[in-house]
Amino acid sequence: MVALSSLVLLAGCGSGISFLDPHGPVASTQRDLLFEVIAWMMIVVLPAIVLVPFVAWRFRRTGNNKSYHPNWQFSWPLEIIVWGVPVVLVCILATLIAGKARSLDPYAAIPSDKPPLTVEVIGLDYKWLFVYPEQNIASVGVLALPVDRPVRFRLTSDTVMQSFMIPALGSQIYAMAGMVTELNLLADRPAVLMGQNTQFNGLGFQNQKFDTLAMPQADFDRWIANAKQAERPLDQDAYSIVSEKGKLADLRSRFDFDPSKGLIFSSVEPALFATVVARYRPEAAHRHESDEAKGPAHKGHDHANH
Amino acid sequence: MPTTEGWWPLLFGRLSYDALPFYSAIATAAASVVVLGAITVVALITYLGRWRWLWREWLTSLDHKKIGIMYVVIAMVMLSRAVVEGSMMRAQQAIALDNPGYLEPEHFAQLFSTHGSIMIFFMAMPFLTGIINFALPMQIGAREVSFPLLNSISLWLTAGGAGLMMVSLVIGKFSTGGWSGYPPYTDAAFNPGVGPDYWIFAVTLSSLASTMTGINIAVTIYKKRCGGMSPFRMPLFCWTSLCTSVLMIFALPPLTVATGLLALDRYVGTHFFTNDGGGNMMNFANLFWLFGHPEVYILILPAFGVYSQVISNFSSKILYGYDSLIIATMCIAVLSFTVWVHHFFTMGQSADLNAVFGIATMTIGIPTGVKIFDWILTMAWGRVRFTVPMIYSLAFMVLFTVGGLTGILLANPAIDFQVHNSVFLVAHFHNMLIPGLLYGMIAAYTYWFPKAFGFRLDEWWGRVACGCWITGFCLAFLPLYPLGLMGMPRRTQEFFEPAYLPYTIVAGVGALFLLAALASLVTQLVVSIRRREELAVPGGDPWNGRTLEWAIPCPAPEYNFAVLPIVDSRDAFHAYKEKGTAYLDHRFYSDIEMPKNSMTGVVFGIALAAASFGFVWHIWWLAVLGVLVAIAAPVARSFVLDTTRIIPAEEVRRDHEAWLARLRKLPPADRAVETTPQNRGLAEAAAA
Amino acid sequence: MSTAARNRHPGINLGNTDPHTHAQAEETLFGFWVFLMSDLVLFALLFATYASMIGATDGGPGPKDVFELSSAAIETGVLLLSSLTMGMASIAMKYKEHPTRLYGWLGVTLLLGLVFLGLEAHDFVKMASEGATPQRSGWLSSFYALVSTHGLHVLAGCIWLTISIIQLAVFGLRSEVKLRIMRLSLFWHLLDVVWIFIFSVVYLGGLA
Amino acid sequence: MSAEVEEQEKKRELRSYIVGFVLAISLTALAFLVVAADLQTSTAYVVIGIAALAQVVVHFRFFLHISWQRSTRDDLQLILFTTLIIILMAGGTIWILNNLHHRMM
Repeated sequence: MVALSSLVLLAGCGSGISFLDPHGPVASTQRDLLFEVIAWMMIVVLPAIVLVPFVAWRFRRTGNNKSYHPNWQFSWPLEIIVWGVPVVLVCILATLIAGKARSLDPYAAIPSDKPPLTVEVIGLDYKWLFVYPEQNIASVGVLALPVDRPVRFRLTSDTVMQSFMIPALGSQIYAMAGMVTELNLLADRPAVLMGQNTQFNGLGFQNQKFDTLAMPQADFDRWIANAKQAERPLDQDAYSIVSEKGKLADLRSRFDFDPSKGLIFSSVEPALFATVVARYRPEAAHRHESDEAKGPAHKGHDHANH
Repeated sequence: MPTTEGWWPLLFGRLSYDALPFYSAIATAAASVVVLGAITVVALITYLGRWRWLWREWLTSLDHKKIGIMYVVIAMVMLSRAVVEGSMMRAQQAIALDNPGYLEPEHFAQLFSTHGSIMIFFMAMPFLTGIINFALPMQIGAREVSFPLLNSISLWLTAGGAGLMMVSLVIGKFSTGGWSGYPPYTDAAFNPGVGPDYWIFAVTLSSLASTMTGINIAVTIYKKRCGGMSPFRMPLFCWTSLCTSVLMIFALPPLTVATGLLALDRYVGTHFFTNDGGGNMMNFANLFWLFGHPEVYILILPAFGVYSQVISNFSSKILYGYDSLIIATMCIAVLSFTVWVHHFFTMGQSADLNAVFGIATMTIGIPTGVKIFDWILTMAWGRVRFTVPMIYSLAFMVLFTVGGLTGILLANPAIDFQVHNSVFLVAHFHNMLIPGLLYGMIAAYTYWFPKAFGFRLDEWWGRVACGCWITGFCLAFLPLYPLGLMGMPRRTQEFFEPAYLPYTIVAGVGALFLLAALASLVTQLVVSIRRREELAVPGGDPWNGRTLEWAIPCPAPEYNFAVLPIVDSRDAFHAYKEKGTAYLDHRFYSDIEMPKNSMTGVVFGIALAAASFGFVWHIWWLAVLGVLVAIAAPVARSFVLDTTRIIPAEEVRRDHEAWLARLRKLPPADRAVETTPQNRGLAEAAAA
Repeated sequence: MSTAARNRHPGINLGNTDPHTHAQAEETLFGFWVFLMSDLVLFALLFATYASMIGATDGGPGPKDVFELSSAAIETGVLLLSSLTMGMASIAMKYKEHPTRLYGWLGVTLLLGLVFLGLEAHDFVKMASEGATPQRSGWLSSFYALVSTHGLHVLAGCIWLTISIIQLAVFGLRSEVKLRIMRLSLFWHLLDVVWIFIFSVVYLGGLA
Repeated sequence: MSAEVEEQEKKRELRSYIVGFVLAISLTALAFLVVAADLQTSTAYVVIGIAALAQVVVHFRFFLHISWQRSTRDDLQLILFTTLIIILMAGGTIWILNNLHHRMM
């Protein structure tokens, strides 16, 4: 209880690491949902927590109580309350789940008048590689996003299963080799946000973090322009170096960069993401090409309706 | 070292000097403790000249009570190891802000894998199996379980698995893939070492053992109840044991399939869960949690049964809402098969699918909530005695409610997207398993200890242990809730957010209390053994009990009941005492047929453990030999027809009448002196 | 008669011909039946795994490339026939027919079981020689896992049959031996039930 | 138990096995013939499925002697419960993995 009530205090500290201090609509809905469910649950949790010590003490053996009914074992009215209240409560909570399920589906596009920015995410051992296909740049250890514009992540892994998460923006989702998962997020104000992998994937797991830079569109455009000047193409050779097992900092021996600003590539080998997926599932290559042809915006809705 | 060519690989497979744990001082120390411990035990038994006694009275015994006690011994030993490991991890995280701490990343990863695997498969499962084995046949008025030999085989398979876990500490490294061992991380492509193999074989041995235990217990309950013991007269512990055993029967096969297919991937090169070749790792998650979720209820239901017994007993009152509790238990058992997806809401399936499983998950909250309130109503209008098992039960009810709240939060897919894989999840399942399972098992241990050994456990040290478990749990795990909400992932050896630090320090202090709790339990046992004369309860009924197991002497005779009881109500022993018919001379005694000892179980368990060791290290002759011996043992046994022995009626009469004569000289103990040496096991109600 | 009518269990009941063994059978056979149900769940999951991997051929051979309808049909016939002979053995045991009959039926069942295993082994070798090994693709892995798990069960049944025949010779028709044969026949019939799903889902489903 | 009653019971049990065998072999043959005849795939699936389920019932009824009339026994409940679990587990697995397959492969 103490722990839970201290939640409210938490919202202030550790800015940018948690959905308790949300920086986007997904995380803020999730936070509201968290508090709403906690509030509803108090209907049964509080009575239980209060009644246990109260009843035990009130009916203690050494107490001066004359009301001893050793054979009292059933009462319909009490039984109806005991079953009825949780049933009603679960019905209410079920509507909460059902109501929010589709809009909070990671695959569901976030409603906005701006077209979504696509970022392709490749999970590597102890770092994430971000490819911006429209801008034709890539980065490791840093993810720049424009504020107020939906971002559509397409994720895969070039190693074991990982879980991609930016808590302050919203949901996490697994990235697996030979498969493509999707995640839609939106940052609503500029900030530096913590991003990470939450699925243990080896001895450098704790270092698989990145800074998410949510910035105004103009700054984002400038960041892209800067990136393009890095003169460091992400070709097959560079990719094979990046995808070696190791932490981001270990790459400093191979590339010249400041780990706190991330490793930026000025151009990307065409269809790198599709190549990585197809490495594990050759037949998948065609499917994703045809998906692309259909148009990305479509996809989220399609699947939400399955 | 000739490790890759010549005769060495034929004889020793992949074993080599490198397999010894000299890579880290801490690992070396841990291995030394295991080796020294084993040597000490062997030396002690040899010194005392107790090998023959041990073999005849215990290891080969088919007595359900002794098998139950041996299970609990395994559980206690493994509990000690796993609590120490857990504390090491908490200590690591308490200092891990921008600091690699004192544990190597690999060692830390091994620790969370062994801690989880041991706690689930070699602490919780043996503990509850032991308690059920011990108490259940007596509660239903039976002399033995349906299949005593199978029972011994299950015990020795579990012991073999536990032994394999201990060996992994000394020879080679254990898996770093966590207790759930998700591929592809645990596939040969990413983890070619022996670690995942240790995990696979230890878990599979435990899985097979539990399946057989489930069959045995379910059949015992179906077919071995005494006269008049209709299903709706069984104590609630029997009902929860029945549901647990049904879950074991049906939920363990998915685990066997999952570990079996993973083993094929690793040994044969198939593509079930690999990244390439058409493998599908998502099926592993699916299979594992098909087992994993019912498993949660396998663990918790027996504890629910214990709480039902304890709360009713120490409130001196009949259980409130007996039928309601049974219905709730059955609902939980069936629903537990319909919720497994909530362990991987974040894998990418559709929102509708997640919603269905989220709602199903919350539905389990209903019967669970009902149980809590039924227990509260059991205390109401009773006379509550705050003995050690009762204090555990009270702490359980409060803390479990908090765990229930966080469980409902996790059941909501949208919230789970945030806290999945975080320490919030770690806090939640420890919240269910420590106050839920562990408190229940320790309460059961305290409650039934006199029935097993004839004397009560020391009350004061019991309270100290209880206080430490409660304080330790609250300090060590409640802080993980806010930490998880703040985005701290589980299994992290180091972190970089200063905001986490205060919480991890509190959790580290909590771990110290948990260590103290463990030490108190050991002290309690030692103190109690020293004071055994004072604490003896030869009357057999130290707690003014209500169910049949209290109607017989402490410790219980091999055949439990001199004459099989016939019951005509729930809480049968309580009814006897009310009527004054609790301790009657029987007119007729008959010969009792009991199973003879058998070494089949020992041979079977050791052979399969050896085979597993052979598989892990690619020592193929050992693997094949072990499997062959394991097949041959039961086959050979099937040629033995003389498997039972007769205890003559006259001997039964003599022992029973001697006990009754002693009993009548005992002073009846008022409940006010229940925890003092004046309690000799004859309750005032019966004496009146 | 009334207890015999009440205590019935799957398979042959000995109620009228051997009431003593019948009474013992109740508990033992119920336990074995529970085990069989647990085993069925194991098979169900192998089936589910197979079903989820039907498309996972990874560019390798598929069902139509490697399965032959005729060999599946022969295997099915052999196994079905062995179920019948096992039933005949149970009846011979129950009605205490001449011992050679019981030996005969058990022997024929064992022979049919071995023939089945031989045919299956032949199929596997042939498939493997065409490159359809368990290592080739996820689909083939799941095929071999499912079908050879069934095969291993049949093998266990054959070993059990052999031991039963030996025990009949050594001990005669004692209760213990009878109970084992009764359980064996349940085991054997249930393996046939599993095979129905294997030929329907794997072979016919793959070739249809 | 008189020899006559015993003889009757024996005949009944023999007949049960023979009937079961004939039914089973016919259902098997039907399923194989459908595939051999190269019927339309979906039709073939339906026929194979129905034949398989019917044959399972035949095996349980005639070889394992399970029937509705004696439903006081624990065995039938056990079979039905197992069926429920199998449907939940196998059905759930196929549902979930298909859904995942569609969404990410």
